[in-house]
Amino acid sequence: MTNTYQLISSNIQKSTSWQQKYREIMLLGKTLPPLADILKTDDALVPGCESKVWMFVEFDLTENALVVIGDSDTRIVKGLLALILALYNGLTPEEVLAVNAYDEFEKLGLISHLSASRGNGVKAMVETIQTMAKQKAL
Amino acid sequence: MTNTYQLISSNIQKSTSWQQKYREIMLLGKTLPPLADILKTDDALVPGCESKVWMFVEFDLTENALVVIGDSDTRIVKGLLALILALYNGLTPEEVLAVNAYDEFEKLGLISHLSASRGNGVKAMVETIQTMAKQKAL
Amino acid sequence: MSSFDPKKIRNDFPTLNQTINGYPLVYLDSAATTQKPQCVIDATTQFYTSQNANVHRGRHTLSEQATTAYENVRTLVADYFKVTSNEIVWTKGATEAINLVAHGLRNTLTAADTILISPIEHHANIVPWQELAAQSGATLKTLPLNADATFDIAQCCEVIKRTKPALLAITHASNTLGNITDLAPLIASAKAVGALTLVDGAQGALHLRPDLKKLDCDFYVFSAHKMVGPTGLGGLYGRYTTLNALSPYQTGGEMIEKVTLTHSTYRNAPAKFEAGTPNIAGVLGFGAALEYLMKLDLQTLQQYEQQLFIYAASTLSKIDGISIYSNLKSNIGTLCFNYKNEHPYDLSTLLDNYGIAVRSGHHCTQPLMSHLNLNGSLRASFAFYNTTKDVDQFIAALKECIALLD
Amino acid sequence: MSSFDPKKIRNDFPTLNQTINGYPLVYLDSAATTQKPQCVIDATTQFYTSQNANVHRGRHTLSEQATTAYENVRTLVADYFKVTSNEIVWTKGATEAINLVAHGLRNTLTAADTILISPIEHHANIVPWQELAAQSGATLKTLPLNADATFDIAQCCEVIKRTKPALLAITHASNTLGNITDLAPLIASAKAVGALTLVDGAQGALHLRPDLKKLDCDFYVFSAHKMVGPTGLGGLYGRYTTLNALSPYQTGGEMIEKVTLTHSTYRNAPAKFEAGTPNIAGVLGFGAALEYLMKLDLQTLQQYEQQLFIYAASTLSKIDGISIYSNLKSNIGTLCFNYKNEHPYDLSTLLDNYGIAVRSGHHCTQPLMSHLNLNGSLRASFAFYNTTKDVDQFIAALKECIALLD
Ligand SMILES: Cc1ncc(COP(=O)(O)O)c(C=O)c1O
Ligand SMILES: Cc1ncc(COP(=O)(O)O)c(C=O)c1O
Repeated sequence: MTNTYQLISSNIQKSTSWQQKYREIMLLGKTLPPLADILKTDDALVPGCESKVWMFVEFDLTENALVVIGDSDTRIVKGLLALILALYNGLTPEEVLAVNAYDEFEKLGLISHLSASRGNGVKAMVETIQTMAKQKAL
Repeated sequence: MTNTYQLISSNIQKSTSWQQKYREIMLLGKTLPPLADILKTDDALVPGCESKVWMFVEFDLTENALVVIGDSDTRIVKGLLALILALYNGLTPEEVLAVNAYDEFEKLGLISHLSASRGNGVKAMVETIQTMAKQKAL
Repeated sequence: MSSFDPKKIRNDFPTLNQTINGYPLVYLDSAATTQKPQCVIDATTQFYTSQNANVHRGRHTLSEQATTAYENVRTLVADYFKVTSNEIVWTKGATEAINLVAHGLRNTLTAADTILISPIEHHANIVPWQELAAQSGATLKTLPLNADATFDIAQCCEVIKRTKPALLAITHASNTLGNITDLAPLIASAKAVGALTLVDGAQGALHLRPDLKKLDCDFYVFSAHKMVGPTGLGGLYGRYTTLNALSPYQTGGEMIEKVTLTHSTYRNAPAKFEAGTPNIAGVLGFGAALEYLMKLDLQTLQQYEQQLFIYAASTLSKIDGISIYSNLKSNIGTLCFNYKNEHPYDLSTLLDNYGIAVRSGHHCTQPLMSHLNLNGSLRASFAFYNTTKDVDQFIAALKECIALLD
Repeated sequence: MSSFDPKKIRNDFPTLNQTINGYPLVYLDSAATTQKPQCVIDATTQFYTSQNANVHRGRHTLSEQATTAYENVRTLVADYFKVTSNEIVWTKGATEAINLVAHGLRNTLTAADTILISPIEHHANIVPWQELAAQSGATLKTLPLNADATFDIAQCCEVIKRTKPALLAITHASNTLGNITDLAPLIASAKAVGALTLVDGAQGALHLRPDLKKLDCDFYVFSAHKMVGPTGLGGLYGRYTTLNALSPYQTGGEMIEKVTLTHSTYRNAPAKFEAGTPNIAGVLGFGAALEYLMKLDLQTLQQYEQQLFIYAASTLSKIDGISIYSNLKSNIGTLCFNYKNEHPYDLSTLLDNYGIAVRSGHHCTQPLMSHLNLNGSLRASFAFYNTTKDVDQFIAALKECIALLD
């Protein structure tokens, strides 16, 4: 887990109301640099989501580190994506496998956003990251 | 209602057990003359019944009286047909309309045999008789 | 609000009496599925507890009782719609009912024929006709639509007259907007050119309780779960001779008269279209739902729903930045709206945290969304068990959500 | 009888605890539909009382909870059959599941192809293939059958090898006779000639609880109501790539990816085959049914059912004049029989007066009846909630009925 994530996570956990928590998440989304329009291709789109979610998950081979970028046209999903990025970006495959996004979302009281039915792309991103890490860690 | 029917009906009502009642009904079926094979045509067959039921319902125009004949390959349905015959045969259209087979079957504790789901042909016979009587009574 | 007592009504619906995320539930998603009164739940329990048996052809008492009860509900539906019971076919929902008709016309339509639909239809009343067109070679066309997604009825009638479709398939009310279609002139025009008419009553059946003989359409489809009844059940009304003329849809037990290994003959409608063991518990539950609804006077009910809708629409429209897409003049009680350029996903997620159940998205009406130039919208859909208190809580929560976003 | 406690089991099934016509109910019609344990009834009530919402795409809490619960049951079915959850499609029953496959193959089969079925099939596994043959031009053929309606498996394999069918559709167990089909060699032979295989599991799914990966068929269909679950629900297992390759069946909401007025694109299986609002309450009830069944050890259960069946068969066969048509050596627990030349209608009617629920008729297997030269038969079908006391009451009543007739 990155230091950025630790900071963000403790910030969210300090929220005294769900309103404040969502405000934090949406602010977090605003800090996420928008994807260049040229990258917002249909191929990068997570299918079947109500919100539009574009994502790229790669491993930087020279650094042996995960590179995730993503964007969304909704504020809440974008904030959640930023959370995922903070959680995983720059980690090695082994480190990725050691981090359970479900546990983290549970701690933050956001687990419902990772449920299958939400279809908001966040779960898809987590699963893509985990699958890729498993392959690379072999 | 015919005298024959009165007799039959009081006989059945005197049954002290359902077993005896069914015995009476099956005996009644045995008294019903079997239809000649030549009359057992597909046209005369009531469709959709588990038991085979053949029936003919006509009005004798000179006598202004109902003529019903029928047969079945089961004992119980045949007995019930005999009951219907005794109930309606020889009546004028007006008399037919005054006789409610449902009430009679209710009195005899046989009403379930006239339920739609039985699909045993007895209900179909009663309805054909009533429809025809209505037309003739006009 | 008139003789109708919403408090008493609410007590009949156990689901409404709960808190969601610490707030009392405000259920504004009845267009997706309605809540169920206790009597419906009880009827289902009662069936499984003491009556459970398969229907038709069973000789034993349980089976006979189940069959009688099951067929009685067919009569009840027929009463509700003022038609006869052999014109009612059970399906698993409105979607299946439309598919049944579309499939049943495959051997009737040819490349010379046109199928006419409207651009506001639910996907369930679009895609089956695309399939039928693809299979039969027929052409699929759409009625014209005003910019605000209402119909210019005179113009539509003109198009029907000109197009001479083999079939007009149109919704009784829009599931996204709530707009009620002025069906009478459209059906009359369709009949004048010899077209069959199918009305998608998924939304209309509850709120408008139509007299189908008066409406004079050939087919009308509905879903029990949108009529305070159980899930997994719906139906098709079909004018008897037209219905019976359709090719069979599913094949199997109960719908056949005689089967040999080389050939089968089918029974007449409705049996012809009801292959396999039906949703018996669903039908009995729906019977209770219909009895419940028929005890409510239609006029009083509609008056109540209209008053509630007008109240909701007027308070909603007072919020700065809200755009409402619904036709407020002729509506079953559904508000389709957005706030400024905010994504409906964000608003519905935040509203949920206040216990407000609304829906966001395209509502299975993508062509309508394209027409309105929207990616999606929020939808608050009301039913007779909602109250002005629901409206007030919804509006208050919406204002707070907006404050969170601004 | 082993560690299995039938008394405790019976208490789970409220329907069994009632009198019919003054006699305690003896329910021997489980092949038509099984009774439901209390937990299934409770799950349904629970859903309608507190959870009721539509599934998928809903943002609000109720909808999300309903969706999660609904999808969990898909996983549960997959566990029951040892397959993966995206290989399970919800349908309204086994009949619809067979129709779905038959329909999905319309564009695949040609006049050069053969569909192979057996003469013992339920009409649901005959008529859809007749339709598919009629539509595609394919030829429908049947496996050979011994005089007693059992299969000569070696001979059947020979026929499969020779016929090279595109599809073999066959039942796991006969609903009329209870005979279990020795599927392994048939499926192996079919695979060897590149045939697809569909197994009608309407009767087998409960009593045989197959491991479908081991069985290695391409499709397997089942009905929830015959597996102590709710009515109006069934399912199709399909090997994923084969399943996904089928043409869509019904079209409408949820099964599409994108709709324009001119064109639609479909999602992947299972969504592709699930148009419209599903039977949500039915699925949740079925979840409870599967949990109930999976708590029962399969071996113990089958042992109990077999002992009961052997007891019933041996007492029944001791009655003079009884002809039994079932294969007693490999049977799920169904006795098909007649008494002398008596019409089964008479006997089932009289038995009903003793509270005994058996079925009479052709049991939707007219070709099998022709093969056996019968107009109909009586059928007593057992399940694990029946007891030797049921058997004794049934036999005693049957003797009395015979006395009444003789
Ligand atoms: C062997 C067999 N196949 C198919 C079916 C059809 O099942 P359902 O009526 O539940 O669709 C049955 C049920 O009677 C059956 O026993
Ligand atoms: C207008 C309309 N048509 C058809 C349908 C499909 O109904 P079901 O999903 O119950 O089959 C719906 C339900 O969303 C609807 O609102």
